[in-house]
Amino acid sequence: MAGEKLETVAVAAEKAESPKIKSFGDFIDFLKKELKPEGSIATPFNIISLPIMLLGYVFIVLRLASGLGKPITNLSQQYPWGLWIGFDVVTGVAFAGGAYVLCFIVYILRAEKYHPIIRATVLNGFLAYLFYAGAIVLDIGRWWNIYNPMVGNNFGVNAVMFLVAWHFFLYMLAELVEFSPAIAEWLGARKARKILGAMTLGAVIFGITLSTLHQSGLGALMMMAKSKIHPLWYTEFIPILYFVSSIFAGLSLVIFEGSISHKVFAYQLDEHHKEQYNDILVGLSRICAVVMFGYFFLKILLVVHGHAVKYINTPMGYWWLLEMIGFVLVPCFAFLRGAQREDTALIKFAAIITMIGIILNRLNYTFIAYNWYVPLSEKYWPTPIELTVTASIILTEIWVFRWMVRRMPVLREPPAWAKAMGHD
Amino acid sequence: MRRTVLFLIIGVIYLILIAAGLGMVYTAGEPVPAKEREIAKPDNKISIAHAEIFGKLERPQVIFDHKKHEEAAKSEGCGTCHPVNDKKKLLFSFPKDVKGKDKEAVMRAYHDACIGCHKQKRIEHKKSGPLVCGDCHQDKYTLVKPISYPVVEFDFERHDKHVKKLKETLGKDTCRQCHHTYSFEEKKLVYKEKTEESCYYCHDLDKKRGPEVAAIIKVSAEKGLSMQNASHQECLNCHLEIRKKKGEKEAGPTECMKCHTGKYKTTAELEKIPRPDRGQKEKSYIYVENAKLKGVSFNHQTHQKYSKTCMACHHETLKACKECHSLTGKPEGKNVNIAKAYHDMFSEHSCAGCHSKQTAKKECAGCHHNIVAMDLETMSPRKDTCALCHTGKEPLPMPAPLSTSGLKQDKIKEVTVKVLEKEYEPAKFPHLDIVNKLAKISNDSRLATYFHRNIQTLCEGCHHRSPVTTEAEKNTPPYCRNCHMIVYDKEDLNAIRLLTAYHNQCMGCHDEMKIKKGNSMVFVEGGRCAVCHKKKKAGPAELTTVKNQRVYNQNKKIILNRWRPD
Amino acid sequence: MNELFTYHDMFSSKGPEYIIIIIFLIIIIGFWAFVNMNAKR
Amino acid sequence: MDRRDFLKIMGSGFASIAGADLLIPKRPLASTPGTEFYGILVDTTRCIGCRRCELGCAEVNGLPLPDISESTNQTVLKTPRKTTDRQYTIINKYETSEGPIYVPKRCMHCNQPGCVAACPVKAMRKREQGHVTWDVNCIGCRLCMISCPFDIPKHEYSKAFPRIQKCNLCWDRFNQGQLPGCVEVCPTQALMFGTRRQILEEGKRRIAANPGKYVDHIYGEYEVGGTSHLYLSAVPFEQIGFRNDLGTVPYPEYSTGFLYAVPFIFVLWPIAMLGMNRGTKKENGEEKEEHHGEETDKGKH
Repeated sequence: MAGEKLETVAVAAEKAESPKIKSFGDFIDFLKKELKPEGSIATPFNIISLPIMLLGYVFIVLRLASGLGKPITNLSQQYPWGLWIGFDVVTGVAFAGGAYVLCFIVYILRAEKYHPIIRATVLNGFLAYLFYAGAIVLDIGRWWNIYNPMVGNNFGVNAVMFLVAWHFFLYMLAELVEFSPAIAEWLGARKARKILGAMTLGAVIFGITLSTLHQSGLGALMMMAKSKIHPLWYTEFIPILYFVSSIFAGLSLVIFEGSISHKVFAYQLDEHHKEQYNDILVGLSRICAVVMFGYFFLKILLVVHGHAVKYINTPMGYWWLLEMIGFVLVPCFAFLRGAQREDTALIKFAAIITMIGIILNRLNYTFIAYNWYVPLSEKYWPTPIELTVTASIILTEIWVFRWMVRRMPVLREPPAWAKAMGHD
Repeated sequence: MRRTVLFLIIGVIYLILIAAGLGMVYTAGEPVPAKEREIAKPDNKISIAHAEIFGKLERPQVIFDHKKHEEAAKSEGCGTCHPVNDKKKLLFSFPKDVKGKDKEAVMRAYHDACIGCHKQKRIEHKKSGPLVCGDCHQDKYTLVKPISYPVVEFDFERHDKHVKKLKETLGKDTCRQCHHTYSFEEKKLVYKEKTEESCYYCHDLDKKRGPEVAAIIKVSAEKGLSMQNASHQECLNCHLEIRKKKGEKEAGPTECMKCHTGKYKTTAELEKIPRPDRGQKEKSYIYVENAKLKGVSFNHQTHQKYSKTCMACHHETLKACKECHSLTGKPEGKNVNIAKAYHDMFSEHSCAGCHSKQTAKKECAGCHHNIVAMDLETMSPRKDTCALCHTGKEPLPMPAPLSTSGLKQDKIKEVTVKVLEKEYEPAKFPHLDIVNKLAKISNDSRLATYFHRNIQTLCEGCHHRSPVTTEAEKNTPPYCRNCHMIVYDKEDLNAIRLLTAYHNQCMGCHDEMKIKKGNSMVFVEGGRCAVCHKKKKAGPAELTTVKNQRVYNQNKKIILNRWRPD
Repeated sequence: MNELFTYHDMFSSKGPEYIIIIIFLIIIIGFWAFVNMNAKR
Repeated sequence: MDRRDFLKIMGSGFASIAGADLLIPKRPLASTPGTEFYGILVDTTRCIGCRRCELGCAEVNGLPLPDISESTNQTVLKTPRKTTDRQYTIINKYETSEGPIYVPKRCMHCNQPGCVAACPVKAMRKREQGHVTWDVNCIGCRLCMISCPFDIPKHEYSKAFPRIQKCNLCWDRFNQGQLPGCVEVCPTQALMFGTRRQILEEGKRRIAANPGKYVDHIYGEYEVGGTSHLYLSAVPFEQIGFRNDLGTVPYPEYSTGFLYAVPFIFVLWPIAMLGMNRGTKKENGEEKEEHHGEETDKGKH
């Protein structure tokens, strides 16, 4: 991103003065202007990401044309769910959990300390949902029926999947509302900004409730795979585990994402924000540590409760221990240590480990510890195509994220007129 | 800078862990074969494991070559290893003195005995055995099943041999050589003539017996005379003595494999051998005081030919049944009344039990597998069947063998079944041949000849649920069609269709009689179906009764391909 | 099927669970102190 | 769909999200008056492994016809197979202590199917007569495959417009008053079609009538809360490829815990959070104000 580096705070300030849009025509012109890329296109990031994305889109078209089977994916009758659900959807949603946690902290508990990063997080969460919902469209076999749970003529009202679908949908709306003030400021629509700002709290509360339910709902999807998931992972309390883990999963993604975007978009940040930021990291890592500590004991408790201790001394048992110690206990204390000596590097490292741990945990439920008893020949592992598509989805999200951050007051201070209105 | 390196290193370690873990997990589903090998030929080796004491062994079991040691210690004699009891008789246990039954003691005893001797030999500069653990506890034996020798069957033939041989030297006190019983008065073994019994009665320690015998068993248990010890003592000591007196070839075997051959004589082979005579009657008229039914005349001689031991029927002692079983049951007979004693379906010792076992033989099972046997519980049993045994007169009349001459030969020569005409050529069923075959089988066996009184009895095998009498009257048993419909009965979906009736009846019989041809389970060349009905050359209008023209059309090619004659 | 005809103590794991909870509660005290401890200043 | 019932549906939809319906999750009725579950009693001791049921099934369902000539049977039956998206029923051969045993396998048609409870659009349905059927409004999420303890629903991965394929106990033939294809063609009546009540009775009768012939257990009588397919066997069922660790709890039960919690959370969370929000609010908003003030100053220079 050498390009942006040249830009100065002055530019940012100039952007902060929002455009005057009188008519629809103006809006179109404005949009045209905004859609033009800023800075040079030939940044290393673009050069790497662009081909991957394009390749990914090609594969997506292929998949829609020729169906899910080999060679597109390795899905089989044994393993109905693979990387696209296991990583894109289930894991992605867990990572998006940061949004509702921070909203709770900021809007409900009024911890103003975390206010500066709230917009970035909400935007991130929103995009995550947008694109991971998109991933569902890719993964479900009969994607042209995707709207059925919404407007179909028969609702599976007592199906977990039905709840999850609706919650995804509604939560996206909620987050859009939460984020909408930024858009309004971008468009300089003052009236709209006022109304939307007023709606924030309602949206937040609705959103948190929904998140609670569908974060755990994703876990509840696996409840009826009792005979297939290894007893070390299957308990009647999978939903609770999913919910709890989504908290620190989300936060560690916030830490990770934040630390990157604070480098990339440094020019948008004023000093006040910058000095605040370390403090924020420390606070977040403390939260992570505490939650992970609880999560760890919860896991052990449930294994004992499920009479699964006897499996510890088996290959699956070792795998479980690696997940529990290597990816929960170790980062937990890494977070603590980092928090105590305000060592952001350590915190970021811990965040990364935690994220990997979450990925493993979710994949365990979808295909690693699922049907663990089948011989190697029938096992599932993602094809290069699946990986590419996943990568391109993530990259696309990053591109959109970048585009919006550059133009809208996400990291940067909102324009003065907007501040005067208060609300958020 | 250094920290980033550190982080990198940790990261790499994590990657390795994940990779290794995934490898482990992905192969977790693979089945793990851990099977015990079995040593095909024990040849005189003994495996020392003592699972009953040690349970799971720390070191591999010891496989002990008895022959080798025997030869090594020829000069010293068996006494070197085996203890001797007060009567100067060798006890074939090892080692000599075992203090206690706990792991420590037993292990110590073995180690002392074996290694001690081996050391001794070393000192005497003689050829000697190993002293180091690994040489006896060889690792290659860890997954080897402990060697076990097949039980020796001292059948009537061997018994006969022994009697003949010993008669030459001992004359009239031959039997007392081995046979004995324990008298509580004299507190020692005594011998009474004509009361010889099998060793098992008193020395089979894990059998539960009546009060009388149980007392004796208790004694032999105290003396540690299990069947194994007792027989080894009796046989081997005797054999060794004779070997001393008369030399090798006169004497009986002392090698494990010589007796423990694992080869057993069948009743057929033993039929010619005369049964040991202790004054049992040839024929006996079994008659119980004021019993409801008439007496049964029982031919003991013929029956004892069909069992390898006396114990087969005389399960407790060699006494008559009514000694222990009375009309109302006696304590010494565990209060089993005599009716049950004779008619218990599930006992090997009762008449009914043994007879119903016979009907399970493959020759008989064909018909009998779906004829429910009659026993005491049967409500309103068929009088004529009871009367077959309960004749109430002696001598026992043996009926004439069955013959099919009485039947309308031409009428029942062959039956043509056309149920599957659509698909197959009609099946030709050689009815008469089958009847003849059955008659032959019946005539070959005494039991069958006695119970199948007339040829119509055989018809019941297939034309079930139609009593003999009706068939006897007019010589036309019902057709299958009379009861079994061609179509499904919508009212009673469990009703057997004609198709099923044929298949189950024919194949059921073939299965039970272990006839390879027309067996339902075993594949045969050219297909099981073709055994009875040849495939039609032309393709059928429709394969099954299913009406599905669309599918048929779309699959016509496949079908025709499949139905092209091969 | 045999759980229909045989008894097995479904609460057999309760004891260990309580022990774990107690351990947790004890550790959490120290942990909390650790959380609030601050290396700098 | 006119406007009114559209509203009705949306209403029910939203209500369900709000959890109104979830207080008592609807499950397939065990038996409404007049209708009873139908099923098939499979007597594995009668099956001779001729694979005619596979052929009959293929014919009535328009699937590619299998080659059931003896020579192929010998090779095909060597290794146990699973049902596929092209074969709703298959026969497996198991070498057991009682000699070879042939076992027809197909959808068990659970009394309370996991696949039905899992389906977000009611594409999987448990008919009142016991048939578990699939419908085209399916979205292909494949949760039914995950939720099925017997791995029965199969997804057509090879197709661009896939369907979920499984035995539906010949639902359409049933409505025409015909027997399922497999039952109709079975030459030894190893399959008996009837109401679950009848076939259960018959199974018990056979066990009682032939002492020692069967193991005294009807597979499917209690497994996963009872199934409409019942199996009789001469050997313990784990020897002929059945799982004996499935338990007797109907599979939908496993998700009820979560579903029950939903409405409560929907009621309690917002209330609690509103309370917190109001409670933590500073009565005099001055602090906030000046905070803003200084920020705006920053914005200026």
